[in-house]
Amino acid sequence: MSKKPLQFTLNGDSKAVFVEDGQNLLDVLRRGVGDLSPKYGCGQGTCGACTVLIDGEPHLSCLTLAETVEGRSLSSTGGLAQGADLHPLQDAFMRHFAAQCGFCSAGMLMAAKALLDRNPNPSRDEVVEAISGNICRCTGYEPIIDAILDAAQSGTGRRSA
Amino acid sequence: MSVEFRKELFANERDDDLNEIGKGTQRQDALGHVTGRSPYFDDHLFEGLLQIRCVRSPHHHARIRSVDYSQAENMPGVVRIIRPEDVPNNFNTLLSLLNFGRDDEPLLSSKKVSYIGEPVLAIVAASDRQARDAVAAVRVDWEVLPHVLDVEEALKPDAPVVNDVYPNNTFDYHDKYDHQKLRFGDVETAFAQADKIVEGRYQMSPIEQAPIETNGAIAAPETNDRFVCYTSTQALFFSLGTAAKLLNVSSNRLHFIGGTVGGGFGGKVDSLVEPMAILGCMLTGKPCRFVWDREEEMQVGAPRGGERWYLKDGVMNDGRIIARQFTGYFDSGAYTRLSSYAIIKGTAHLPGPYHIPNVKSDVFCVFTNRTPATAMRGFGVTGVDFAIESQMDKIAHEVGMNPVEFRILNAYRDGDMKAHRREAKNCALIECAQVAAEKANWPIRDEFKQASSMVGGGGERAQIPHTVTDEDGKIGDRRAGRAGGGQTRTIAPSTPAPAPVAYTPPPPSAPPAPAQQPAVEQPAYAHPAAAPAYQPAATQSPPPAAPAVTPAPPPAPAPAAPAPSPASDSSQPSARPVNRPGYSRFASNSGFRRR
Amino acid sequence: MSISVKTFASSAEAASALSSDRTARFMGGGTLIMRAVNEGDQSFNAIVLANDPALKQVQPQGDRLIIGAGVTMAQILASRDLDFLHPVARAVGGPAIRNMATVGGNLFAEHPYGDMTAALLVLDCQVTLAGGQSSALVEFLRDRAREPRALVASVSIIRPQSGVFRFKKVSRVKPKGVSLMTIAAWVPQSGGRISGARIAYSSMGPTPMRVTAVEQALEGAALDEAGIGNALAAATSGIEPPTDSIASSWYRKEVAPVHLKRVLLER
Amino acid sequence: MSIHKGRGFASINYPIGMNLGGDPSQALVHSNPDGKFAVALSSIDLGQGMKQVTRQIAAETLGVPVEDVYVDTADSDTGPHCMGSFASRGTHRVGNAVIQAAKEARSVMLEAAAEELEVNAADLETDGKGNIFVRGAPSRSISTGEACGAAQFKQGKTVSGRGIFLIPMSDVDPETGEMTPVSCYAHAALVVDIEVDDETGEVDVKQMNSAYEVGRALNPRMVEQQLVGGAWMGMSHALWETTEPYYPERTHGPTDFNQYLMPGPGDIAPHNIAILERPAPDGPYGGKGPGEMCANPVLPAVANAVFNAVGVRIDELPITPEKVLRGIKANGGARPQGQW
Repeated sequence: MSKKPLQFTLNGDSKAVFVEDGQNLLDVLRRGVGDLSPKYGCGQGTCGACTVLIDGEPHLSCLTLAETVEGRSLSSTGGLAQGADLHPLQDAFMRHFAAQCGFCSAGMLMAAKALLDRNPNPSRDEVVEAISGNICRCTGYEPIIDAILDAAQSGTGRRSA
Repeated sequence: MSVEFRKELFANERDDDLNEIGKGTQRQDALGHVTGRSPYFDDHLFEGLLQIRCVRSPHHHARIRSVDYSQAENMPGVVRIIRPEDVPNNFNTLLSLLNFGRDDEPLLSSKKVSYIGEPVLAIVAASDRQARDAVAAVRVDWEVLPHVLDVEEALKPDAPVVNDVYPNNTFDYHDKYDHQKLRFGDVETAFAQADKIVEGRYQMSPIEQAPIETNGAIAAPETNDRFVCYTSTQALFFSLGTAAKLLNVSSNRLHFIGGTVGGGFGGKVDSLVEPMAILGCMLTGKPCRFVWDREEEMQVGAPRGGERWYLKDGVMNDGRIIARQFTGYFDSGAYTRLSSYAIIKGTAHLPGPYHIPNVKSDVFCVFTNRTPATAMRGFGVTGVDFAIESQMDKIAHEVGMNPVEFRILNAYRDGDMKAHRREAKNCALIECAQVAAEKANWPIRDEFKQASSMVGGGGERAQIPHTVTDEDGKIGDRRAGRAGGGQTRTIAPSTPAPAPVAYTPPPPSAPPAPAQQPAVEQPAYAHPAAAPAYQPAATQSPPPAAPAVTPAPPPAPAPAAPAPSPASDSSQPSARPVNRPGYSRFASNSGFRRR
Repeated sequence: MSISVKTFASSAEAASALSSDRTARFMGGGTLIMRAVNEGDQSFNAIVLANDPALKQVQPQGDRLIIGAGVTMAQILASRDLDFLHPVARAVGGPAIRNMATVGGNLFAEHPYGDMTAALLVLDCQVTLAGGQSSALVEFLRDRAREPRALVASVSIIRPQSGVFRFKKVSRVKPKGVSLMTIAAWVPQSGGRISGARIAYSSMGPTPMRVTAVEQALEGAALDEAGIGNALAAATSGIEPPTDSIASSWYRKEVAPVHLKRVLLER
Repeated sequence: MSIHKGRGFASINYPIGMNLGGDPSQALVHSNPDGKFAVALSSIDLGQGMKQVTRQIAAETLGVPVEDVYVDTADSDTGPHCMGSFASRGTHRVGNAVIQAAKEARSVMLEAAAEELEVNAADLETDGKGNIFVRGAPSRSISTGEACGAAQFKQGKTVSGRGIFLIPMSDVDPETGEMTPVSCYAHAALVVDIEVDDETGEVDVKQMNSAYEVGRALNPRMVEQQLVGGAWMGMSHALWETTEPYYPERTHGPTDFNQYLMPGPGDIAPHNIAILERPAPDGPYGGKGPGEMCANPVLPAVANAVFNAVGVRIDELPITPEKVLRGIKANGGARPQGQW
């Protein structure tokens, strides 16, 4: 099995790894560079737990051929907090008790961040649309939607993202 | 969405002046969840981690003639083929850890498969893809067998035998019956006296627990000749004990770590991934990961099984339910897993949160050629609650009552005797109904607004009625074509609707009345007061009718009929009003002894 | 059988590599191919990629638009030229899928996917392969099973006048779920009568399809409840919709006229 | 097209715990020398909040602030036996085991404090803020940290405790089903408002109003999590979910989240919840366990609402548009039953 070198930026840090042909980005992030925040929920693109941002846009890392992110800038929930300083979305998810088992949270947060980065004052429908590719089995979605709307409110005037 | 706390209700039973209890404190795990750092089983990195995948049955039911893995074992990355004979003790049932039920399921099947997806071989390879490629290269020679998928079909005498350990396609209860019985009072007499009979058939769908994290485990050798296993299990010692048994290792050589799980909902009790991951680790000396993919989680992982319920109620025109009869079929799939237990739990739940003086139930744990069923949120109860509450709505419609008032009229109250012969306490159904109706602006009359769970129960409602029993459904009778033994009422499992049943007195061979109740230890919190002695119906002539038609007190205070004089002799042990010769107590609560 | 990946600078080179390797598949956005890789699909063991910028372009050409096969749903949503396709692109997956899924990939999507393809079917779509050959989308779909390794370079569609194009994806899940049936309609009117209507479904057969019986019944009809009666009666004429986990064939047939009516009358 | 409104009601109770094999769970509690506590369990937190609910129970029992307690779940080397997280047993069983363990640890802590303060331990109280004081003389106090330090460095005592919860073994009678199934019951009642499209059979849940009786809301925010998410799951079971859409046939079983239908974030219905608390005599601080039962009333309530809306009884789950439409057609049209 041939291996190819791959370089990209993850949460501001440059990464260099060897990847196998056909290896997906989720596997490379988790086992290659040790970012365990994106989760394997299906490998099919139907749950959203592996969502990361590539050049600011949400992508499903399980359906992304790893070598296609050469030279690109990735971000994940693992890099969302700055030190001990939580991102407004993380803060809002905690205040709204928007995580139960927590397994969808990292993907939800990335989907939400992609929305707020582009649209700092979304409507409820826009929030619903933004997380429509992310499944949560615990919460019934309502606390997540409320948290994202709240973060949009509280995020303005704090830090943009 | 809104949430309110109705602190005024039951306030005198509560001390609300506590320091930490009752506060909405932040969850200990919230920070880990929102930062992506909560350590789930898969968040442990190992150098050279091997991956396991299974070869699975494409057939509902087939004999395995041969398995050819010669090509697979020479494929790139393949480290080890795990065969059924590599499993040290390849036969188990989950509840054997509680001494309940017989071993009936291999970790890898070698003789036959009984559901689509049943594993027959596992492959350990350097990557998931390599393991999948090798799985695709395994050739199994199958002899396809007839299969049965419907629970009632499976009970027919000529139905294919799904599980050789239970050749009647039903779990054996108490070494005696092919189902779990509940007998309280005399439903047939009450049906005859009821103003209306309402019947229904209800089907609960099989449902996937669908946690976002699939079932999985990583096992690795520890330096001290032990194995560490990171797991998604919902039941750490279930999984540890199951692994120790299947792998024939001392339990303290297994170090299980879990506790942070990406959702379970009942789907992570079955302990199938942990033994396989550890076995892979034992056979290769390397860390091994066995994780179901989503398709396996949905179609091979055990769902909440399908349940079919037939209900028959005898109702008076004023809305009182005087008798309720259930026949239930739990679709256990090919193996027992936890369905046998769900039926016990479900039986105790009958007839729902209502006071009904005559209750009868027969519930079957049926084996069919489908994915074994297991626990899910509300296990043993969700399905029959759907049946009961749909039926309640039907009855309310039939008798022309407001559905909420109808529930309150029949609701159980503190002090009532429940059908499983324990006193109801701490009830709150009426209050829930009142508050929900109020919130929804569902009108109910004042007398129903004033009803209380704490008033109107007990008294004659605390009595255990004379009870008709029978010996229908002895193990093997159905398979032999003599269901019910020909002398007692027959349940016709193949009929699409409950067959009309005539009341038949129990056979004269029914056990005689015990001369004296043995003193039996009674659990501390269950003291049915002044229960009458059990008298087998065979000695009764005519069958006891009085308790069956004694009206339950309506919610508005009404002079209750004087309670029938129970066997109130205080020297009589009251705890256990039923007894039969030849019945002995076993360690497990089913009275079923394994082996 | 490990997977090999080959990346080419032009779609022509990629097409050539595909044609010479029966075990190769072209990967656009990855939503179909990577899922198959992850699930261990044994029908291919090579992935061909093309970094051809032309695949990502949208170009007006007279009253038509040329859309590169590699244009994603998200790109469509960002394009003012393609505003009429926004409801279609938005119906495909969540935002992450839309950043990945391409127009070209949608042409190959198996049931129950292919919502964009249904829309293209009524927009007079011509499919151009990397080798330059062109065919009507209907023909492309007919041949699709035989040519799984075709590399689509672009599609050409007509730019509709306002009000002519309608689209509806019926799903059990909101705001986003797999299609129970998808209806695309092109209903130009002249003098109060429908003239030259095109109707397409997806999730109602093995591939997205034109519904000619409905089209014929609409010809010359008034676009009102009475006028479309015959078309609704023909809604599933000659169609045997699939049964799947979402709905049975019976149900799809029963509700097809209901949803067709709602699309045509914009209810 | 006609949209028909309907409402349905259901009320349920739910048994807490598993009535098999005594259903035991254990807990160990111990303190550091500075009075900060750890609770070791082998119980599982699968999202329901086991870590936090047992943490609050331990803190309440020990008489220390919740920050002074952390809970470690599920390490078989350190956490003592627990049956597992199922059958609504977590809060009740494990909570009771934690109370017993915390009581034992607390008694050692109070004995140590008594020795330091030269009083009788029976006269000591905790203020829940980290202090132990003499009842009636609050100025005579010692911090929990000092007491634990003294216990471990001066007095040679382990400030620790062991707890187990076990139900006495009981049988099930083969003939009558007599048994001691569980120790307490939670309750719920729910009204659901829906709309049914009589041309497609689609059911749209508009609103839920409910009352849930949970014994004691040990952590009200986490109870809310369970009830909101659980009712969503009930709605999902009622109208969407099945692994075998053509049961008992095995065909067309879903294999992904596109085919396995569950309501999306655009399907959620406003849910107004009232929480009732009738403490269970044997529950930890009266707590029962809201997590499992919360879905159950929704399934029949939706079925009953469909009947109310269009006069069709759907007795097989899930209540798909197809089943509703078939019922409407069999009846020759929708038969609204009138409003409650």
